Amino acid sequence: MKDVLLTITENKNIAKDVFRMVLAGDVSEITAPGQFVNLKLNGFYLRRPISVCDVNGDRLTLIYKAVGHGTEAMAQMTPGKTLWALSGLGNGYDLSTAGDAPLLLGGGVGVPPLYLLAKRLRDAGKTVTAVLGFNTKDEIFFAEEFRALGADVTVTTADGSCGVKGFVTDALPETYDYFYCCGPQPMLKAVFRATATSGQFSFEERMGCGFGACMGCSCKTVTGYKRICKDGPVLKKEEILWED
Amino acid sequence: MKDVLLTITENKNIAKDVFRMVLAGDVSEITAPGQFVNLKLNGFYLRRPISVCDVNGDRLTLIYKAVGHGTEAMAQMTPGKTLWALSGLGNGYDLSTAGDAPLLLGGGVGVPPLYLLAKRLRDAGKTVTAVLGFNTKDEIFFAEEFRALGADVTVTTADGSCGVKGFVTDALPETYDYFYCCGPQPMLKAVFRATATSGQFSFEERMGCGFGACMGCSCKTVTGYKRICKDGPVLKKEEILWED
Amino acid sequence: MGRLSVNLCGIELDNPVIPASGTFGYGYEFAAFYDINCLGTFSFKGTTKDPRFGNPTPRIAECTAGMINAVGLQNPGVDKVIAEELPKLQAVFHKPVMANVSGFAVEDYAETCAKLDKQPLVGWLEVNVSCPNVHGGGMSFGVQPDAAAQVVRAVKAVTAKPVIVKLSPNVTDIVAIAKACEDAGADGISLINTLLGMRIDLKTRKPVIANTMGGFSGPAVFPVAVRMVYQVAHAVEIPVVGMGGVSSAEDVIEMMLAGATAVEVGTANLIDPYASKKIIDDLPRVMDTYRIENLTDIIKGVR
Amino acid sequence: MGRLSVNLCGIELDNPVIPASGTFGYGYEFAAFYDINCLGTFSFKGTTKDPRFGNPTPRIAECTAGMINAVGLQNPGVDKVIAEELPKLQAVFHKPVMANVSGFAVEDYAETCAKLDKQPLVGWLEVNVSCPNVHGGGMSFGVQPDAAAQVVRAVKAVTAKPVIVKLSPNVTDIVAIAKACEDAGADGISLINTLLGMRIDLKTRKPVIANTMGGFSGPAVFPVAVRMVYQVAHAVEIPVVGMGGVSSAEDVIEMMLAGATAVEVGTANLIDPYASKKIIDDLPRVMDTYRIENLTDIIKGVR
Repeated sequence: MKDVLLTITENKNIAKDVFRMVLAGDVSEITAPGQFVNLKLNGFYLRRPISVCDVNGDRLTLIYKAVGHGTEAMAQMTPGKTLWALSGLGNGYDLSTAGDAPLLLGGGVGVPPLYLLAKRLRDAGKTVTAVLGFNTKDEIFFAEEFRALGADVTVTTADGSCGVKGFVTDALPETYDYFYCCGPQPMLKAVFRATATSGQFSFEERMGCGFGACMGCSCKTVTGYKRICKDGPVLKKEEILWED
Repeated sequence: MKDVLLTITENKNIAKDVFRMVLAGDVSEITAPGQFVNLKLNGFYLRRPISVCDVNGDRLTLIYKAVGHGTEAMAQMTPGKTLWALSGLGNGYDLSTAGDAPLLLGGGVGVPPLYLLAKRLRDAGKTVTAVLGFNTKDEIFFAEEFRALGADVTVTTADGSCGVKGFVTDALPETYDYFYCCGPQPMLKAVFRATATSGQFSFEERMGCGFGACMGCSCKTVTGYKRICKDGPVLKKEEILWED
Repeated sequence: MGRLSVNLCGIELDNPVIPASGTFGYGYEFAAFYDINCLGTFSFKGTTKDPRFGNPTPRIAECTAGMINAVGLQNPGVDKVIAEELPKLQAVFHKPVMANVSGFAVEDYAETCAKLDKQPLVGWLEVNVSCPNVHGGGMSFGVQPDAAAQVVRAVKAVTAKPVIVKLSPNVTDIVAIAKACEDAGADGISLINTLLGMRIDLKTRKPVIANTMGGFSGPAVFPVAVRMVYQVAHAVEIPVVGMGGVSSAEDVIEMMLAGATAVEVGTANLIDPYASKKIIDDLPRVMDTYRIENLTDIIKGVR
Repeated sequence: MGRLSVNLCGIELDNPVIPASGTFGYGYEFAAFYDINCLGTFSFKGTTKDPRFGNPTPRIAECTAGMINAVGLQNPGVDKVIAEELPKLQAVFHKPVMANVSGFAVEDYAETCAKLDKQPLVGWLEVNVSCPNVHGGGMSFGVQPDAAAQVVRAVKAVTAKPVIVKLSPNVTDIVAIAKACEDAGADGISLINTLLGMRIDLKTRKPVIANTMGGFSGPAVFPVAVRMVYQVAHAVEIPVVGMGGVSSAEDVIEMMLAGATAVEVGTANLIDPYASKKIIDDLPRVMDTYRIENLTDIIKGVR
């Protein structure tokens, strides 16, 4: 974990309300897919946690959706602007249990962290299958990028405007050894129920600090209380306890 | 009075901690020397009232001293940056009583508003004498600019490092018809006592709004309560009541 | 009746936006910037029985996301307000106006309100119980339920106009005070007045405010205001006017969801004289964003 | 003894900067960022008699210049804190530490403090009386002078270590509560705890915080904190630890001028994990700017 000053080199709209921001600087603290950075934005008190989509040398790629005042401000930023980022936060995905044919399940802005994961799995010689879910055609992004990694990609849309109509759980393959999942809470629950194998889930929660100090994002698990920001955001299927 | 968006065309250090900022835009609301603008600065809640040094077509010149976080932030601003300014605030100096040979008495950052006044008096065919007081040599500015207007200029420094040693009151000319004064409170009091003729004083006070709404800068005068920002900042010698 | 209109104590407002007392003078200062008839109404400068100069200067201190003021109820006194200020106000504003009243003894409030009650342009009396109670040891009327209730009863006895009591947030139990005012006959509650705050000048080592402390307001106090509006609106039956750091149309909607029937905009008017007008102009767009058909539908709409 | 050192209840601090409880864990999370031995000390996570998960999430809401939290005293309970957390703390911090204690009954406080009293690394006990008093109808101990005094007496009876009482700002008369604690034997007062605040999500129309309301902190509350520190420091004889929105070396000096002997830095640590270290590193420069030779000289130095 380190607070680093990054320089925006690209910030572009890649789908409806979705932007890709590339930043340059010391991103050496990022060691695993599924980790995140916490960005300080002028005029906003809390930092904005954004999951790592890709990291390459001194380049960091983030994909975010402009949904609130903070992300809307990010969408307005232009190359050359610098941002302070707490880098290398969270545990990230554990690749050691992936098996030979892991399945990646992503929903909306839950898709980006799976990209770096897919890359690392490919590098490890795994056969990657990805099911990427979106609300509608205009919101689809990164399907091609996953294919470029050699992954077998299925796209689903809730309104059927592209690919399989429905949710990622409506397009699960026959067989897979293990899965990795990231998306909104309802999707995580659906995947938890619909999957036969073990796997890992990445969770979202409102955070105070992002590095385990404030207990703002605690949750209960089979193995005790955990902080989403520090002990997570990735939890193993076996340890998850769904509240309500 | 109007809230206008101005663009910085110049911002340079002209003496110790003293900066000249030139802005371009609609400055039509400024009708008299001694008026001020109230600048909105990012990251600061209250606007910063700065007296008008000069106005020429669509160009506004401000001279300010970097003494606090707000003015220090202004000192860092570069040409091209835009600022919202409430323009045309305050009553300004009344030239009708100047007589033929008015005397201008300025101290430190009290000097700038007297520049536009000197210009207008010159245009009206008056013989202008100016006594400009500073703490020390490094802080002197605009003496030449006043001379360029044809004014008879005397500079005083408290430490004697340049010009007459002492305060403006140590360099008052033998005769003058009327005076206009702007500077720190102690100087105003000294001038009040040392001057034989009538004249006008420009006052400073912490302001909330700058346009007469909040009563934050009220003072007592012979003619009743006045708001420095709206009924002032210029008061006539005859109406001044010194508190304490 | 438009999408923005609300009903405050029996009087229809075109919209719920009300510039707060002490930040809008008697209106005509702002009429120099825009036609103030776009406002729901406004609450004019706090009026007392006798003329007051108020506190020594400096009266203003800057803070992060706010400011402290210690003006001290400067005003020409109710008689001069009626004789000189209201005619000027009437020339620029043609809707019922809210008369803000302060006092230092129960009788002061009654006398001042009785005089303002006779002014046809006054729609509501907003009674500020945040001033020190000179007969009660200087502690504010607004921090003692019984003292606040006394003021309300005295004022209700002399006016037929709706009486809205403006409460101080510097209390342990805001609900107890609001209920005491309701039981005493108040027609509405407005809150929050300013938080008591202080700043010190590091150079002079003196308080920035000549009076040492003052009223802290601005966006910084908004979360405290929303909390108190929520607490009071869920404890009383009478309408609540929410205020405290409101600076945007979103803030107005958040206050109404918390329980406000109308919303006062205060310090924002001092930083941007057009603030209240901008908020009103922006409301329809923000309502569309959050799928709000009519503002009346969202009052106390928090789930 | 350096320019920055101060003496808090008989214990020398290298500097007055103390990360506040709940914003600094048990120290080791921050040791990953810098050597925390540069701190005066720090107040560790609020500890209760029994383990607590705390409140449901969301527990955090953003505000202008601040945030609301409703963590709800999540902690493993005093026995686990002593068995598991303090050894980890001791491995990274080698100065006396401040133990922050909370409870829901007077006996809870006494039992927890008795256990922490036996820990040699604990220098001070900071007793947080802001929690609901389950035997007193749920109202916080900290809003009732007598209830606060009861807690102080019970704690003083079981410990020889200096007892600092942490007060809630959500009261009408902070001075009365501080004096009651002093009379009951408190060795120091720390304030302010968080202001009760609330935010509502315009999209869901639900409170942002699952618990509806929470504690508001950050730069926004600084003027209220300075005011209360000033009021209390000028009313009691025991040292005051000032906190509330402190984010810079200038803020530390303003708090000390108001009357603080030491200064806690809270929410700033969450936004920038290096905040407390940066403030300490910056103090000498700022002291020079304002011609301050030694920090002890400016305590209660406001004119």
